[in-house]
Amino acid sequence: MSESATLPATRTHAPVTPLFWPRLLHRLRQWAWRSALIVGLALLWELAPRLGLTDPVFLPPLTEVLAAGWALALNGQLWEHTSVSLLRALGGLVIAILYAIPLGLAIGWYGRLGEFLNPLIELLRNTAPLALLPVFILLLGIGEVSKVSMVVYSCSWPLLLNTISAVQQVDPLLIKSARTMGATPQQLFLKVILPASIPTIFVGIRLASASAMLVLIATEMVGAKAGLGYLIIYAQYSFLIPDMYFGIIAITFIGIVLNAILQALEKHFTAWKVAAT
Amino acid sequence: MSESATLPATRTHAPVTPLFWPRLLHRLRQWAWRSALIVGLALLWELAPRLGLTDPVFLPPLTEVLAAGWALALNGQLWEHTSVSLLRALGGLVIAILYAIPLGLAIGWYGRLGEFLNPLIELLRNTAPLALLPVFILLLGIGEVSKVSMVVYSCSWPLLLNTISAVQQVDPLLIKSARTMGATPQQLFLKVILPASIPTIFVGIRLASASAMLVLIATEMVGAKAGLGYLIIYAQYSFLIPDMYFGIIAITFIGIVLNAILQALEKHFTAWKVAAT
Amino acid sequence: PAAAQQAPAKLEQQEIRYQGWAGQVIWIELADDLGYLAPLKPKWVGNTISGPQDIQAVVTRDTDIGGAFNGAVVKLLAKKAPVTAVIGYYGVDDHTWTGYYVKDDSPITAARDLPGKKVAVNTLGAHHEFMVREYLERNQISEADAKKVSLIVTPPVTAEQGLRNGNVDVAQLGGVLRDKALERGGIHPLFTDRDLFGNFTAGTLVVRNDFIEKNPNTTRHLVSALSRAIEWARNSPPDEVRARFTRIIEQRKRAESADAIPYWKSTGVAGEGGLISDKEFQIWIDWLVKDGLLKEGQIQPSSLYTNAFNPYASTAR
Amino acid sequence: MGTHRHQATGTAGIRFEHVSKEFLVRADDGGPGQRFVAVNDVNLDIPAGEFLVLVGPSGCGKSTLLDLLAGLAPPTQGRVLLNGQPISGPARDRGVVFQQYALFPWRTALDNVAFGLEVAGVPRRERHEQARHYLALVGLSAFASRYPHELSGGMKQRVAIARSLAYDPQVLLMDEPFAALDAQTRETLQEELVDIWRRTGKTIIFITHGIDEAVVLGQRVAVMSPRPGRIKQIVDIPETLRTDTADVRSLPLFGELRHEIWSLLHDDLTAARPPAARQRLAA
Amino acid sequence: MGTHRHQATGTAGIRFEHVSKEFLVRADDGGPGQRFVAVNDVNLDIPAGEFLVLVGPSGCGKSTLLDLLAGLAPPTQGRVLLNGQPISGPARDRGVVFQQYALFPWRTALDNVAFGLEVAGVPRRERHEQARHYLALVGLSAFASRYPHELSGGMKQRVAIARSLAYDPQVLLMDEPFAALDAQTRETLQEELVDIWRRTGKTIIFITHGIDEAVVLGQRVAVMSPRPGRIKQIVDIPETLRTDTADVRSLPLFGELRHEIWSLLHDDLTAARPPAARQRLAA
Ligand SMILES: Nc1ncnc2c1ncn2[C@@H]1O[C@H](COP(=O)(O)OP(=O)(O)OP(=O)(O)O)[C@@H](O)[C@H]1O
Ligand SMILES: Nc1ncnc2c1ncn2[C@@H]1O[C@H](COP(=O)(O)OP(=O)(O)OP(=O)(O)O)[C@@H](O)[C@H]1O
Ligand SMILES: O=C([O-])O
Ligand SMILES: [Mg+2]
Ligand SMILES: [Mg+2]
Repeated sequence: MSESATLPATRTHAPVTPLFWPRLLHRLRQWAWRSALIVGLALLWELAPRLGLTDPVFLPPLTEVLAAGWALALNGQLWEHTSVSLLRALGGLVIAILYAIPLGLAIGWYGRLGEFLNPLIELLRNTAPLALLPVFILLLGIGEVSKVSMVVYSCSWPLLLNTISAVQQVDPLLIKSARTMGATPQQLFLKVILPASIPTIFVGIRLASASAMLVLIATEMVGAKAGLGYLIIYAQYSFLIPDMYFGIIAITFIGIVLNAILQALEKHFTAWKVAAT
Repeated sequence: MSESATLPATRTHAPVTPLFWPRLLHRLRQWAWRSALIVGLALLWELAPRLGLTDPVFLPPLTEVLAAGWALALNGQLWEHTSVSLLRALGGLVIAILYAIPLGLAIGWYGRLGEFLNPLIELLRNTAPLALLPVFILLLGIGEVSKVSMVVYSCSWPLLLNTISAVQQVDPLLIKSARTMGATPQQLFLKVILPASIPTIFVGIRLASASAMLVLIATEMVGAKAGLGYLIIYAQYSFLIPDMYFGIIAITFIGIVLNAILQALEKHFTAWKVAAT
Repeated sequence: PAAAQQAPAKLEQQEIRYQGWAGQVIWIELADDLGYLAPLKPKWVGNTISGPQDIQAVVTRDTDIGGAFNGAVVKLLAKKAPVTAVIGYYGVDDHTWTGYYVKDDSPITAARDLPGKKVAVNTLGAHHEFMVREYLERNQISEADAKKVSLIVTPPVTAEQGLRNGNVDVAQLGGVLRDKALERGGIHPLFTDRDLFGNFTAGTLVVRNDFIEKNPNTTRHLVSALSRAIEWARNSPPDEVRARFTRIIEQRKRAESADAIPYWKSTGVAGEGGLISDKEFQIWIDWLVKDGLLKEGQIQPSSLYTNAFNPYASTAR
Repeated sequence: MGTHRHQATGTAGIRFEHVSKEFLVRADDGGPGQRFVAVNDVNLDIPAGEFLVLVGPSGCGKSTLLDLLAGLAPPTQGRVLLNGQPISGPARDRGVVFQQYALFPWRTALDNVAFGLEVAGVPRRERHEQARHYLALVGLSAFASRYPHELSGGMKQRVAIARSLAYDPQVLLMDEPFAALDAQTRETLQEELVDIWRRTGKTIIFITHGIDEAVVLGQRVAVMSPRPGRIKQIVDIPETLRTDTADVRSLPLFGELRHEIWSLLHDDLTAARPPAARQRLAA
Repeated sequence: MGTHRHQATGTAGIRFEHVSKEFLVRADDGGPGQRFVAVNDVNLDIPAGEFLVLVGPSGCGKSTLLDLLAGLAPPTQGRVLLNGQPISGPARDRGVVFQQYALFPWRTALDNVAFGLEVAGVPRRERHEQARHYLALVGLSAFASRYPHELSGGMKQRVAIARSLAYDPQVLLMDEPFAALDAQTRETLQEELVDIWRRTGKTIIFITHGIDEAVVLGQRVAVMSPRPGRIKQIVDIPETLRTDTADVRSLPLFGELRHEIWSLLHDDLTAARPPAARQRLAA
């Protein structure tokens, strides 16, 4: 076949001129717009107790909370609690991702497997992890195993549900197309169903990461010697209210950072959706 | 324009013959297949303590748990706890659905609104509701308001995230198409974005319903007069182990029924996806 | 006593809001049942599972009276929360106490064996934490070694199980949980809170300062009714008290069971009519000073409580 | 300039003024974004009520022009005017048949066709009646209650055509609307379309790859050339060709026009082709 | 039966034996499901290496037949055999160009074309080289790194064609592959396709609505009729028509065959049409 017989190619490109100052201004305005609500919330938190709108004993001003956090950071407690919690939450999340996404893909794909497993999944999913906490402790003890298991348990449901739904929504024509090109079931998963499902699966991962932090607090309220959940409950019962709030802030902060990482990953995997910038 | 100028119509239909016995058999086999795991789990629960594999004091056999449940049902407590919890969970869930789905649609649709609200949403979403429990009680008291608010709070995130993601995944061509036919923004929501988003939104609703039951337990630990969470925690502190397990079963049962209703609704709304049966 | 029988002055308020405990009868409920509280009406707003939460609810005006372990009360008052303790409500006596149990085959036989071990307690920052620390201190365990004892919060149902299958080395057990565990045998107490302090009042009920200011007569009437109820329970045969508790629980229709009542033995309150003494607070103040949470002399016990509303204050001693 | 059979009031005139459209695309090597010029400096006047056909090689910017006209994308440079007003967005005065149909998968054929009437608030009975009429027009009466995934490719395209006709927009923008139809169905629908145009005086912009179709339908045929997309030439189709009731395709004038357009398109491609390929095609 | 220019070893013969395909559809009134017969009792032998064209009115079951052949759906009755073996599912011996392209939106044009090679384990360099070759063949070298949503309709279709060619299946199933292309591009690709067919001896089943295209490409043209879909007649295209290097379209034989197929299709529709419509068409 001669290359010469091919159709002509089109090319009409012009480089994009950078516009530095207007862009910077635009960025700044955008940033202000985005952080408006957070700044507002922070101000409200600072002022409400100072103006006597709320009880300053149980809702101290934000600066007091941050000062308490600073003290915790200096004496090393903050790092201790944070690292312990992070390890448990991330460990559980990663385990959940590693088993729940492949399982969800399989369930979404093999109807009969879904029929078989769904009743159990619905049973477990609707059993609130908090109610199960004593059961987990009874069966798995008070150590790390039961804590990480709880995290895995509660991360599983958003991952499973979103993955199953994502698979079921993949355009059947794309699957047909891949099958006619000889894709093995495994390749079909990796090269078609997975990329097509990524946006919905990522929603599942982001929900799971929040779930991980949620049950972590619950599990660290019992049977823990350290961790941010332990810090919160200990501070609460000892009326170290600023410490309690700082624990909450720390957990939120971890959650937000995790979420940002996940969103960056998602953006990376779905780069094809947006035009080059 | 004369109707006579139209193209010919095609019609080749044959009624479907019902095959009663084979169908019944098929149904039965399907049912057996589906319930296999649940039955297995129930048997394990019954036998493990009876055979001494676990301590029957702390994990009593299923039949004992059910007997305790029967006693609760007879003395009217079961109904009281269940109705109170159901009201709180459903109330919170419905409120969350009513505000979070429209908000999610709006955020998914209006990029700038999303930019404005996302930081706050991520902040709140990653603040574990359990850690916030004392704050809610502080700000809203220990009555129904704080309980239902907690449910609304924790239902919001799966609803919002799934709705936003669903909207962003709607085929832009369908939106273009509706706009050229003069659909107002409101009609675009109701007639295009909503139906196209339904499968993913329903995943959000189903996750939210499980979340509702989860935090309910936590909120009913404090300042509650009744409710299944109250029953569980109270049974735990009073060493009424079978009652505790029955409370867990009751919550799970409610969750499963809710989920089944939601799935039926989803099926109804996405009937177009499957061929008639 | 005569003081308790006085016709009440005009009450500024008709209703007292409080949180109850599931499956238990607390003093305000007994006082109401005995008719001491009338014409005041108790208003049950729900149940709680923790003392600190109960007194927090008082500060945040969700309730009018609530109680906690005195150590927690001291911590709260150190934050300048505007409440005052008015009456003692629970504690340790010959029949009511908490043990710190080990398995019969446990290698732990004394305080020196504890560092590096795990002790199960039902809540942090409260009664049991202080008991364990006091025990270690009294047995000359260094502060560094004492820090190596881990306190693990365990749901009550799992404490015994945790002890038996080795998840924890020591478990705090009291009341129904202790009695049920002892029925199964194989465990014995390493020490008890009664070994440490003898009979003492461990927790007090608090009310808001502005409540007292606005409702002095109501406060007096309330505290008086409570103190009389405590005295009734102390002086009546336990069987009669248990029968009354059971009847109250059955009649109030709160979706709970009276199963734990047979395990009730005594009030645990040391002072007559719930009178509070300086030393019951001083011991916790000392601990908080040692922890650096309070400065030496920052708080005097007498500024934390008052016996002024307790009719037994005049007859006591 | 084409003559006008029908100058209905309320019909809409269109004007492209120095219109360009660029897209930001990735560089081939994955480098930073570059501007890709899809349509360059297009100037075009389409009087109200005209039937204009747009032809041009694949990728020359026909659909892009239609998008601009529909108001679905703004031009990078220049203006698109409708009745003298710049187009600011889509509106129901301009109906579009998309190259990829764009049917709503959750609506039956009937409800797809009724969509435009539904959003205009036409009562249920009435809009269903209307929709049924247009479904019959495209030969799909028996498939009213089918969902799009239960229809064949050509059937979907016909539903899309019926949908654009049903709500009666003043301007019809049709992107290869008959591409998936067999010759017979295509001819019938061509007749129907011309009939509707005659009766209603709509302005129609019609994209096709069929040169015959272009000559049969259009008052004028705009031939586009690629790299970057521009209007190369506009071919007037004399009125005489269409008032004639006989088979137009056999007339010599038809053949001439057909050849003219073919050459314009052909020219363009062979010019850009490497010499060897040109030789081969010439052989 | 068509003659065979090329009887390559390893090419595949196909046989439809009393094949029917029914779908369960909702009744028009929303009532219980009914069986809709899309294809009825089709019998057809396609020798290995043949170029068979399938024509027929919209909705007559062409795509359905292709689906059965691809193994994407089982027949309701009858059997479809490939080399004497019943088809049990899709496999890489049969490549499909779908009517709706079915490109992977998350892959660039190049990676779409390379997909078939990738799943076969061809190393990256090699498969990209191959893919580039086929992209060039369809005139899209400059668009290798574009994603499908950045391509025009005709470009997408060309990517789909390149993709099906790139991994070199023995049987090519093409569903209106050139429908979205301009005449010029279409002709070039027709030539390329015939060239490939000649060199490789593939069996090709080609659906089109273009009667000219059918005659130019096919060894045989199977004409289908609807309600329910069956093979109405098979028209042999003599070898002489294609060995000729001159412009076949001007030969009288071409015109005759063209007319024969046209009549077969026309017949069918007019027969089913209400009398008034038939009259009108005849006018
Ligand atoms: N979103 C986009 N991003 C980048 N390039 C685009 C985009 N949309 C279209 N293009 C490019 O613009 C050019 C014109 O595309 P357009 O769809 O208008 O072509 P067309 O004339 O309709 O072709 P066809 O006949 O194949 O449908 C093409 O080169 C295409 O690749
Ligand atoms: N999934 C399905 N459910 C119900 N009916 C279907 C389904 N798929 C196809 N059909 C019907 O089967 C018939 C044949 O469809 P098919 O797609 O094979 O037609 P076709 O010959 O390819 O038409 P076109 O030329 O328009 O593409 C049509 O009437 C169509 O409505
Ligand atoms: O709950 C207690 O404070 O003991
Ligand atoms: Mg186009
Ligand atoms: Mg088809």
